[in-house]
Formats: sequence, structure tokens, C-alpha cells
Amino acid sequence: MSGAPLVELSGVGVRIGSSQILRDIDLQIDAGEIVGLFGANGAGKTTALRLIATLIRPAQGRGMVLGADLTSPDRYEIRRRIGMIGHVPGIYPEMTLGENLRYSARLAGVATTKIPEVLAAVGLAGAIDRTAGASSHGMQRRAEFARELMIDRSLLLLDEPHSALDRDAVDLVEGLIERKADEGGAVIIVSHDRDRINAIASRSVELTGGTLT
Amino acid sequence: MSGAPLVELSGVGVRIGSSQILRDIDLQIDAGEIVGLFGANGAGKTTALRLIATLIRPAQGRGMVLGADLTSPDRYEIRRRIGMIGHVPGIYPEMTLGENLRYSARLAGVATTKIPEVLAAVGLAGAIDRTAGASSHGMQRRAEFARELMIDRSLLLLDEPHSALDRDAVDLVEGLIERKADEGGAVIIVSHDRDRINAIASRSVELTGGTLT
Amino acid sequence: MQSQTRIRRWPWIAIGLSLAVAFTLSMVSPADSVQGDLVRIMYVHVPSAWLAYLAFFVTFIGSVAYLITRSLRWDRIAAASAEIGVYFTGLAIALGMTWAKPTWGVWWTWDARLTLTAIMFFVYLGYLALRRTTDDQVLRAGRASVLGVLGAIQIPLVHFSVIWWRTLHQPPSLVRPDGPAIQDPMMLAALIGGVVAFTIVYVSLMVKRIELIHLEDRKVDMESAVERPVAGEAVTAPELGASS
Amino acid sequence: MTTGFWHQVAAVIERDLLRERRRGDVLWITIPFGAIALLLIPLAVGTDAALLRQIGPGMYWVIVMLFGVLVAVGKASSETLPQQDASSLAGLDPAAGFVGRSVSSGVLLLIFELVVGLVAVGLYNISVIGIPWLVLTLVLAAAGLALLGTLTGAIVNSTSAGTTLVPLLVAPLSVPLLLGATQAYDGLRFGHSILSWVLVMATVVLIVAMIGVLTARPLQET
Amino acid sequence: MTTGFWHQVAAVIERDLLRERRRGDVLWITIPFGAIALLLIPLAVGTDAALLRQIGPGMYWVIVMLFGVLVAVGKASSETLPQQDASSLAGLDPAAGFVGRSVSSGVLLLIFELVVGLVAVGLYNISVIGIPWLVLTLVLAAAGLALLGTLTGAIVNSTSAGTTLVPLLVAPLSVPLLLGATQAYDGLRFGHSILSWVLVMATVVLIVAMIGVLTARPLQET
Ligand code: HEM
Ligand SMILES: Nc1ncnc2c1ncn2[C@@H]1O[C@H](COP(=O)(O)OP(=O)(O)OP(=O)(O)O)[C@@H](O)[C@H]1O
Ligand SMILES: Nc1ncnc2c1ncn2[C@@H]1O[C@H](COP(=O)(O)OP(=O)(O)OP(=O)(O)O)[C@@H](O)[C@H]1O
Ligand SMILES: [Mg+2]
Ligand SMILES: [Mg+2]
Repeated sequence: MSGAPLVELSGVGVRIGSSQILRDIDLQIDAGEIVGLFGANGAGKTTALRLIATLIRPAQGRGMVLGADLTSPDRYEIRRRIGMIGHVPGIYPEMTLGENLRYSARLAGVATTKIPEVLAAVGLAGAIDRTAGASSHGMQRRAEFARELMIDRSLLLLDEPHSALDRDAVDLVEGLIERKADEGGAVIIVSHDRDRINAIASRSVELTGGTLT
Repeated sequence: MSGAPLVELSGVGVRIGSSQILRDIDLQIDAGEIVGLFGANGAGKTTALRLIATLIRPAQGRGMVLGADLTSPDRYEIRRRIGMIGHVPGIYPEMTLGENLRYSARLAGVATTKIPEVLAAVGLAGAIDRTAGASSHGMQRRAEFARELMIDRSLLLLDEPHSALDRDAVDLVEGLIERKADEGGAVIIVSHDRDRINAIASRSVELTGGTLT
Repeated sequence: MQSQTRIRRWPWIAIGLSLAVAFTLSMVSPADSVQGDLVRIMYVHVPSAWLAYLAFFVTFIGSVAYLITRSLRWDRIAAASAEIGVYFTGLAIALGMTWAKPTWGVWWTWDARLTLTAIMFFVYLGYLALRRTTDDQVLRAGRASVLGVLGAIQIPLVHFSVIWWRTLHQPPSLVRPDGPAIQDPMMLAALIGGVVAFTIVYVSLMVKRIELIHLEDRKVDMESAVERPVAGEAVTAPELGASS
Repeated sequence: MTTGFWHQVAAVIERDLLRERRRGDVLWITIPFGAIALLLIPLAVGTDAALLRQIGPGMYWVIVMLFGVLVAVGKASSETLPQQDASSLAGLDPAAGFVGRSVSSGVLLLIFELVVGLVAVGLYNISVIGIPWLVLTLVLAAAGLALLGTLTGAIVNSTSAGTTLVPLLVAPLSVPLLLGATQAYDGLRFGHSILSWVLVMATVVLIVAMIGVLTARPLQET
Repeated sequence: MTTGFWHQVAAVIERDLLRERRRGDVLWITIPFGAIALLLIPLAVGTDAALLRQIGPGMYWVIVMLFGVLVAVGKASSETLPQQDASSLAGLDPAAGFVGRSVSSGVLLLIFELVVGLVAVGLYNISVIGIPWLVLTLVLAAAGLALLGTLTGAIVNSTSAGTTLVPLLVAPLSVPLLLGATQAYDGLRFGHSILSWVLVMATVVLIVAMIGVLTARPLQET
């Protein structure tokens, strides 16, 4: 890891169907950085996060994330080290919060014994046996943060992490972000609340019409 | 309507399965009010909004909304006048934004000729033929606001209206909220961002463990 | 209120008396020329089946009335009647099977009436099972009444199945266009006596069951005043220090 | 039933057909597999032409019924809670929702019946007789199954315990439908009057439609 | 294939079965409905006992195939994009996802085969012979249909355009499966060797499994 950037995109473009969503993206993120990503609705922020998470293949340019080329099969190996929290919770409503975490833990090869601990950390110790569908939106988002705590990630991609969380939980998230940076990881935060992000981010970039400005 | 409160709950409780989600809610909202609704994650805010929207039946107590009893069949008649924007967009991803609005308009008996106008008002004039699934989260939320503009509502229930919206859109939403209150309607806003809400709300209530405090 | 919670005793007496009369009638009636004493099963088999029809028809009426009036009283009538109907259907099937073994040589066979009767049995078992899944009385009544209405379609289906598919089971012998096929007055009397007795049993059981369901509902209502889990209880302030 | 009611019905139909056109799961998955199923029967039971001719119509109806109900159940329960809330608050009368959904499922089912029917006619050498009556039974069957499936879907959607209820609802009602359809065809084939069977089917359609409309509101409650 | 791979497969199976248990749509809708279908066939084609005995096994397999594929397709495409993203980022190898999903669908299918099979045996008086071979064909058919359905589901789910036609290409693969199953049963009944049919089925299972594993990654790309 020694000094190599965690994310390195040069001239990257993303196309979905016939539209060019992202264009000519150059971005380098080093260990320890907290980067704010701003931009209007529809500018391509979520798409950029999914690109960096290796979930969308770039149509142009070259990108490396955690040492893996975005177009090589290596990217399957490093996915485990990338955490992402999107607009809509990615958990299964029929399963309990505990079961959802257990599923992620087993996929990632993490000990399931950590589950009660991380749920307690996000204030959901009492909700381990509640199905996700019967949990409030904020509880579901907290459970996603518990997942990111449990699987030790090097890169965290957060899409509006403050939404749906109450003040206690927001403090938790900001603590998590700062700890991740201290430990030598990196965090990218998408948000529309610039003041809040500027307070914790080490720098910020702006996406306008598919390009970074 | 002359002076009668738009919402009047007395001793209302809501039960889902075996848990008592809301208890002993007394709330009165008059025309022209903008009410902030605060509370921790899982406190029951979303449930309270769905109760007021007549989408959940109260298990105890009595409630009137826009003149209709919450347990009488009248409530089906007044639903058209209640707008709600929840955590997750309630639009059909396979349909275009225009088609989604057209669907709502035809249900509500509103002229479909208003669609381009309201889409333009939320800054989506160019996206009328884009499928909702291919629109960004913020664009979907904007489309929901366009729907609320199009169907003329008396009561607006907003669950974290600021999330996913960029600064332009937030201004738009706050304008809409204030206009609604001026026109003699009422607005309830759920949020965790107290400063922002206190700036526009005429008063605020707090939900803790299923009761208003 | 008072009269609804008073425990009545007359239904039990009525049940005992009418069953005794029916039993005597079926024993003194003559043996059949072909079936011998086996025919005595008929005096229970047939009234059971008919009472099952009656009971499910009352469920149907109760369900429709509930949907129109939204009064829980009708729902209780529908529920009580379905329960009793299930007993009678079960009895008819059980006796039919005991009758089938000596006469047809098998317990069960592919036959439209048999299959449809079994489906009817399960539909109303399902109706009862559905009622157990929720203790919210309004929701329960709404859902159960759907099934209460739909299930009634089974009644004509079972009854006419023997005409539509001419198979093993006996065609209608009493209620049919060209008059009753049973000629022996004693046999007819035993059959009619059985039906009357079973009807009294049905009515008596209905009275008891409605009483009981009413009490159960009140018990649930009172329980709901006691503490239940409350929103937000499961959520506490996060403590980041706790992890790692 | 006001004109508002029928406008809502039209809006729901339009929505369902649009969604189906974009997703294409009936058109591109259900219909091909249904056709293949019919193709497989001769392979499975042996290619005796007389036998196939005899059981062909019955098989056709069984497959139509199976798929029909499943498709309609699926369509009816393919909405998320926020989508349902939004429709309700646009003023959608639950009864109009029920009717609209039934019509759109019925249209899809009719397409299914026609496509699979052509395959059946070709494969089993079934004679096509009494076209007007045949069309009537096809329409009635499609309507009945669509209504049944939609009602079932509404129930599945409204309760967590609802799923267990589905087969119980479907069983009693699908019997007369299937019976009517097959017996009507037999009637046509042997020249009997089929009016009574058509009436049976029409009655079921009416009953289910009435139940659906009557119970639309209580079923939507949560 | 490392142990990590099989741990992931196990996690996916557990997830699918848990979700199914909570939703109950196979257990409470598809299985009872399949049983009802078998019950209705005699009403549709006539209650001639000899005829029923003859066509019984074929009907059984047709119903298993129809439901099987649809169940597996449905299961495979019942995930939202955020759910898929979360699984991918927990490190789920797409091939492990394919295998896991196929196994869980296969288990459900096997239950379906057994329950519906018991009904078929009871109703049609089918003789149960050569149990070990029968079990083998049941397992192979369940595996094949599950794999086929999962593959179809993955294709339907993949967002790249132009895939709507693919089910049409995949569907014919079910023909050799069904043929194998019915012919194997006939072979058992008449005492012929059924090894070749079992091999046909095993080959199809292997081919579909290979296609599925090999295309798992490209199909997941967006
Ligand atoms: C397991 C099997 C059986 C079942 C489920 C069954 C069911 C029924 C039902 C539902 C009815 C009422 C029909 C109606 O009036 O609409 C009935 C009537 C009757 N059953 Fe059975 N039955 C079974 C076996 C038998 C057997 C073995 C016999 C005699 C050999 C028999 C003789 C009769 C007769 C004589 C009637 C009265 C017919 C009439 O007046 O309609 N049943 N059975
Ligand atoms: N379907 C359900 N079954 C059981 N409990 C439920 C169900 N839906 C919600 N709850 C519970 O009700 C409580 C209130 O939920 P609600 O969604 O109203 O909270 P909220 O105040 O909106 O929270 P948030 O800020 O996280 O959105 C939560 O504790 C939740 O677990
Ligand atoms: N599947 C898709 N097909 C076509 N276009 C798409 C698709 N998904 C997204 N887009 C388009 O890509 C653009 C960027 O979308 P994206 O979700 O990345 O925006 P965003 O910056 O996250 O916006 P928001 O602030 O609203 O979340 C939008 O204009 C959107 O319409
Ligand atoms: Mg976004
Ligand atoms: Mg909420």
C-alpha cells in the first residue's frame, strides 16, 4: 500500500446505454484522505461512486482502485475492501438485521461473532432479531453502517450518509469516517450539505455535467 | 373549512402486529401551519405520517383529517387532497417521469396538460421522457415534488424533504412549503435537521417512544 | 351486555335429547335389502353433510353481511358457523370413508364428490387458520369474509358433482326433481329425524360458540391495554467505542 | 360508479400494460415457456395421435389456468409500498385498482391463450369449431382467471400470513372455470348446447368481480 | 474453487432459503397450487382411470417443469440493485452466487417434486418402481431446471439491452431434461435400461452449470 494512491482514475468515461454519464474523469485519492464529492442532482455522483466501487465498467480511460485495474478480473478480489452506502438500503427486508449482517459476514469471510458488537455500536443491540422490513428507514441505514464497521474496508463510499440518521447516529458516522482515514483508508462522501462536509473532509471535488471541475 | 383544524387526533394509538408503535397521540393542526416533526430513528415519525395520510388505521382513539374520520369510508374521498413524500420514491421505474405524472394526474382527475409545466418547475423539463429507473435519486424526488405541485393538495406530509436534493431543489421545496401554508393548507415536515426546519416551521413537535412530547 | 356473557345451559340439554332421539330412530328403522345394517351409517353421514352445507351457507351470509354492515357481530356468526361446519364435514368424510371400505373396497378413490368435499374441508380449515393469524378484529374480519364468501361456491359444486360426473358416489336421493327415491317410510323418518336432530345440535353449538368468541375478543381487547413493546425501544444511542 | 371511477380504471390499465411492455416478462418468458410446455406433453405421454387429440383441449386449459393465475398473482403483487401509497393518495379507489389490474391481466392472459392456443391447435390437431362460442369461452376464462389472480394477489400483498391463503382461494374458484371451459369445448365438439357451461363461467366471473370490488377496501387496510 | 468459494455458496443458499421461508411463496403458493393443478387435470381430461394412469407421469413432469423454471427465474431476479451491489462488495464471486442460487432453487424444486409427486401417485395410481433410479432422475431434473431457471433469471436481470430474446434460446434446453425424465420413467416401467437417459440429463445439467458459471461474471457487468 506504501504510498500508492487508493484510487487513480485518468481520463475515465462511463456510458450507460447511449448516454455518456461521466467524461474525462481524473481523480487521485491517497490513503488517509476524506474527499467530499459535490454536484447537482443528476450530475453523476452516484455513478462515479459505483464506478470506483468497480460495479460499473469504464467505457474510456484507465482506472486503478486499491491496486486493481477497473477492467481486469482483479477487481473481483478487491471488492471486499470497498464499502458503499447508497441512496436506498441494500439489505433484505425479509431477513432480520442480524441475519443480514451474518450473510455479509459469511460472504466476506469475517467472523460472525462480531455482529452483536457492531450492532451495539450503531445503537441497534436491541433490534438484532427484528426483520429489516419492520425496521425504520434510519434503522436500516444504521444497520448498513454496522456492516461497514464489521467488514474492515479500506475505501468507504458514502452517498449522502447524513440522510435518515438522527443526531446521535450522525456523530457515529462522522466518527467512523475519521477513524477510517486515520487507519490509512480513504473515504469519499457525496452530499449536498457543503458546510457539514467541509468540516470533516480534507478536500472536495465538484462534478458538473459528468466532468470533475 | 372555516376555522376547523385540518388534522385533529385525540388519544390515537397505532399497533402493527404485536407492537404498539404510537400511543396516546394528541395533535391539532390548523390551516396555514407548518409543523416540524422531530424524533430519533425508530421513534415512529414515518408511521405518524402514514396515519395522518389515512394509510394506517388507528387502533385506539379518534382522529379527523380534512374533515374525515380516520376509520370511516370518508377517508377514501379526502386522500386526493393529501400529499406525501416518503423515504423511498413511490414511482414506477419502468415508466418515464412524464408517464408517472400522467398516471397520477389521471387518477386524481387533474388535467394532464399541466405535466410539462410542473416538470419544468422542478427543473426536469428535459427529462420528461427519461424512465424513472434511469433517473438519479434526486431527479426521482424532484418528480415527486412535481406530482405534489400538479395535484393541488391541502395537506403535505414530507419525510425528510431535504435529503437527496441539491441546493436549487431545496429552495424550490421551501418555496412550495411556504406557498402551501399561505394558501391555507398545512405542511408537516419530518427531519433531523432542526435548524433548517425551525427556520421555516411555525412550530414543532417531538416524538419519543411513540408518544408526542 | 349482561345477557351476552351469561352462560346458558339449555343448549347442552337440547343436544343430548335430540341425539338420543336420532339414535333411536336410526336403530329401529329397517335394514336395507342390499346393504344390510351398513345403511344405518347413512342416517349420520347424510345429515352431517347437509348440516355442513347449512353451516357454510350461514358463514357465507355472515361474511356478506359483515362486508356490507362492517359490524363485527356478523363476523362472529360467520366464524362460529364455519367452525361447526368443519366438524360436520369431517364427520361426513370420516363416516363416508368407513362406509366406502366395505361397499367399494377402498377408503378413498378418485371421485368428483369425494375430491370436492375434501377441498371444501380444507378451504374452511384454512378459513379458521387464517383467523388465528391476526388478533386485530377488524383486519381479521375483512380477510376472513373474503374467504367466507368465496368458499360458499363449494356448496353447489359438491352437491351437483354427482350429476355432472356420473361416478361412484350416490346421486341425490331425497332432494331431486322427481321426488324422493327412498320409499320406506321408516327409513325416510329416520333420515329426516337425523336431519332435525343435527339441526338442533347445530343451533345449540352456534349459541355456545358465539358466546365464547365474544368473550375471547373482549379478552384480547383488555390485553391490549396492558403494556406492549413500544416504538423506539430497540434503538439506542450508538457507542462507537464499543467496536474494535 | 362515476366517470371518475372509469378514468381511474383506464389509468391503471395503461400503467400495467406500459410496465409489462417495458419489462416483457409475460411476453418473453411466460409465453415461450408455456408454448414449450405444450410441446413437451406429447414427448412426455407418447405421440399417439388419437390420445393427444383426446387430452389436448384439457391440457391446454390446465396450462392456461396454471399460468394465468400465477401471472395475475405476480402482476398484482408487484408494487412496492411507496408506490401503493402514492396511488392511494392520488385518490385511487381500491375497487378501481382491482378492476384495472384485472383487465390488464386479462388482456395479457388473452394474448397468452391465443399464442399457446395456436401452438396447441397445431400440435394436437385439435379441431377449431364454433368460433364465436370458442372466443366467448376464451374471453370468459381469461377474465375469470385474471380476476381470481388479482384478488389473490391483493390478499398476498396485504398480509404476511396471506400467502397461505392463496391456494385456498384459488382452488374453489378455478374448478368451475376450468370445468366450464373444458366442458364447453366438449359440448361444441359433440354438438351439445353449451349455454349452461358458458353461464357457469359467466357466473364465476361475476361473483369474483363482485367479491373483488366489495373487498377491495378491507383488503387494502393495514 | 477455494473454500472461500464454498462458504459463499453456503451463505447464498442460507439467504435464499431464509427469504423463502419468510415469504413462503413457493411453499404456500406454488406447491399447493401445483397439487391443485394435478387434482384438476382429471376434471379437465375426464376421469377415466386407465387414461389417467397412462398420462399421469407425463403430466407430472410437465407441471414440474413449468413451475420449476418459473420459480427459479423468479428467485433469481428477485434482488434489487442495491442488494446486488451490497453482495458484490461483500466479495461475492458471481459464480458462487450462481451456484448458490441454483442449489437453493433446486432444493425448493425437489420439495415441490416430492409433494406434487405424492399427490400424483395418490390420484393417478402411478406405480412407484426402481426407487433409487427414480430419486436420481428427480434430483437431476430438479438440478437441471434450477440451473436453467437461474441462468434465465440472470439474463433477464442483466441490464444490457437485447437480452429479452435469450429466454427463447434457453427454453429449448429444458426439452432434453423433460424427455430424459419421462423416458427414464417409461424405461423403469417396462424394464429397459435407463442409463442412457440418465446420462442425457446429467449432460444437460453439466452443460447448463458450465454455461452459468462461465457467464456469471459477464452477465453481472453493467
Ligand atoms: C369418503 C367418502 C365420502 C364422502 C366424502 C362423501 C360425501 C358426501 C356428501 C358431501 C354428501 C352430501 C351430498 C348432497 O346431498 O349434496 C353425501 C351424501 C350421500 N352419501 Fe356420501 N360420501 C362418501 C362416501 C359414501 C359412501 C361409501 C356411500 C354409500 C355407498 C355414500 C352414500 C351417500 C348417500 C346415500 C348420500 C345421500 C345422497 C343425497 O341425497 O344427495 N357416501 N356424501
Ligand atoms: N411493519 C412493521 N412491523 C413491525 N414494526 C414496525 C413496522 N414498521 C415499523 N415498525 C417499527 O415502528 C417503529 C417506528 O418506525 P418508523 O418508520 O415510523 O420510525 P421513524 O421515526 O420514521 O424512524 P426513522 O427516523 O428511522 O425514519 C420502529 O421501531 C420500527 O421498528
Ligand atoms: N440506468 C441508466 N440509464 C440511463 N441513464 C442513467 C441511468 N442511471 C443514471 N442515469 C443518468 O445518469 C445521470 C447521473 O446519475 P447519478 O445517479 O449518478 O446522479 P447523481 O449525481 O447521483 O444525482 P443525485 O444527486 O440526484 O443522486 C443522470 O442524468 C441519470 O439520468
Ligand atoms: Mg445520487
Ligand atoms: Mg422514517
